[in-house]
Amino acid sequence: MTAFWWTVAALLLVTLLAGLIRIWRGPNPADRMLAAQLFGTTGVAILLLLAQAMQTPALNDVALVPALLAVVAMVAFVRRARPEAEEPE
Amino acid sequence: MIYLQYLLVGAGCLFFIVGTLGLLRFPDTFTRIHAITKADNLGLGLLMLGLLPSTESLPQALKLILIWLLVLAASATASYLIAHYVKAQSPDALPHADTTSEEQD
Amino acid sequence: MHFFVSVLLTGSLWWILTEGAQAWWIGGPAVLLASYVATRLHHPDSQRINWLQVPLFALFFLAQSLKAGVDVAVRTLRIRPAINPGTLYYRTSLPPGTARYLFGSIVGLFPGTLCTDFDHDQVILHVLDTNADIAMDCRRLERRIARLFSLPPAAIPPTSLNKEAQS
Amino acid sequence: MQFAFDSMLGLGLLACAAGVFWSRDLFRSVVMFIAFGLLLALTWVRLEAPDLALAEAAIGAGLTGVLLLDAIGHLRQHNEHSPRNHWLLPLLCCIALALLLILSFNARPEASISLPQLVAESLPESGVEHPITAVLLNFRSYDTLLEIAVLLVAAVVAMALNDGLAAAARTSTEQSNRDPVLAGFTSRLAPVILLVAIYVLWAGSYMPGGAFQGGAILAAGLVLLKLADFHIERYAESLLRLGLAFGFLVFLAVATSVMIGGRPFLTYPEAFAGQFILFIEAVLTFSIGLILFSLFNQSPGQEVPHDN
Repeated sequence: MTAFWWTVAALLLVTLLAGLIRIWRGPNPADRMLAAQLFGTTGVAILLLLAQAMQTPALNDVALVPALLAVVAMVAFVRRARPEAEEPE
Repeated sequence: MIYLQYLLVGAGCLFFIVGTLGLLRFPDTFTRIHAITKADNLGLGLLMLGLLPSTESLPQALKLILIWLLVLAASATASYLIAHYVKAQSPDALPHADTTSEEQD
Repeated sequence: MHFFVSVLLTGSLWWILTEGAQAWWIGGPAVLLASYVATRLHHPDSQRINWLQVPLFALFFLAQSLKAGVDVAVRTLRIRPAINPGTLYYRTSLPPGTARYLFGSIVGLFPGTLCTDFDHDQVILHVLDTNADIAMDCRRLERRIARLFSLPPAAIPPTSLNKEAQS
Repeated sequence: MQFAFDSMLGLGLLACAAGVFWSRDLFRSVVMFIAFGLLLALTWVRLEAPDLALAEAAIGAGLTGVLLLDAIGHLRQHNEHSPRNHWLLPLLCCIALALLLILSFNARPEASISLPQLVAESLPESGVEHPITAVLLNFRSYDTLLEIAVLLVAAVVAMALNDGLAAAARTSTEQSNRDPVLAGFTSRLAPVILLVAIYVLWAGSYMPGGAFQGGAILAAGLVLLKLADFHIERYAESLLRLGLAFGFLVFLAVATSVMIGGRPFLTYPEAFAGQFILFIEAVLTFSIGLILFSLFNQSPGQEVPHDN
């Protein structure tokens, strides 16, 4: 059972790291923020799996925090950041 | 029961992979929002369902569901906010959003 | 009334968070404080959720978001992503307020739709596939939301929509 | 698999750090840094430090990202291109610091006493069940007291620097109109954030959690309210100024008041240690939340033009 949780967590980590490509490539600031959003959701999933795999239910509380607050960065981006519209690549 | 858990968590993981693939493959910001919002939320939902039988108590199970609901509400709102932002940045570009695709993998 | 509902909701939330350990001596004040904040932030709005309708709506929502996930997965996994994006102007009959904005955010989790803006009583949607019958899905969601808020069905005239697709 | 996970995590962390450092676009650096924060939280989990993971998740997701994004918007208003010529000196500093860290890691002194064992032995006297909280608020509460003081000083300096700018920004945001979807979402999420912050504070006595984590979550909630154009500072201006100093003052008052009973500074009567700690933590949470929020509130800020 535990081995299965670890495998899935590792797979999710791979998808999360693949999201880094989108952050790097952009090309729009919105694309980069979208990838950061992906990090939030996937991070919650990984934390839930780790809570099982490491037998630490307290990690569910850790997962609660990005679930609750991931949107704050997005709101800040939409309301406050004024990035250059396009970046020459 | 265990096989059902494997199935659900595996399917959830699959949707996460699909979401990231969509994020990397789709041609413009709007379509990427579609991919990631829909696939990731379903993925997290299935994964959470798969983890439910392993919880120790009813409130703990409810807490997992609560986490999923929070993510759902957040990403529904975030998807609107960012789509609205992109549209406001380039109001004329919207109907032709897909002709400005930057890369095709 | 709204305060009472808030206390009930935040109270059960506290129970879930503490995983049944309760600790009402701190939970009680916390729940009251959170309910007070909720009431202060809430804008009086004639649209109230009918809680009896919530389970039905939840089932509908689950089915649709499953459909949406599978739909987007199938499109992504094609050799060339099978998408034909465009804009759809959807005339909604939901009155401005909670119901309409709920429609706008939830529609982003439904198959192939994404709300980008509101313009009078039009909801501007970005759709993944202009050939799919999006309008029917939207109309169903609209009817469900109207029922969720106990809005009279008479308030829902036949909807008109206006596609704007590009080749 | 566990090893594969850990090594990927480590490599991902390095990749993110490199991305932050090498990106020529500031915005990209900031988003990379947000991603870095999340990976860091996962790393703390793997190092079996869930307390730190909780703090990193709350501060990284809710605050640093927001502050940086806000700063970028502000920078772009004033100068178009940031000079990128000064990379050699930072690089040398980083290498030197890394070398120092590696050296000190290899040459760390042998501990003459086992600290974890000492903590475990004294835990029953501390009044709480979670060792981290016991250390922070009982055994080493002196450090915590000073940390609050540092935060307070930071907030006061920010206020002193930015008072005029913030006032100007405040009048400009008055005119902006709310996004109805965001406002509806925020008005429902804010009570939940408040409740979770109090829960995390309470949980600190038994498991990972505590004043800093709770305070950071509270601050993120306030930031969200402000971003959604709820003019909270108008109602809470006086509360803010009072609240800023409140945590430190109460902590200090409790710490000195026990001296009246003939006890040394900052020791709690054993029978009430648990209640003392929770009381101090509650006030600290409130205060830390306000301090962190005020750091955001002091930044001048500006609005992206909105069309509805």
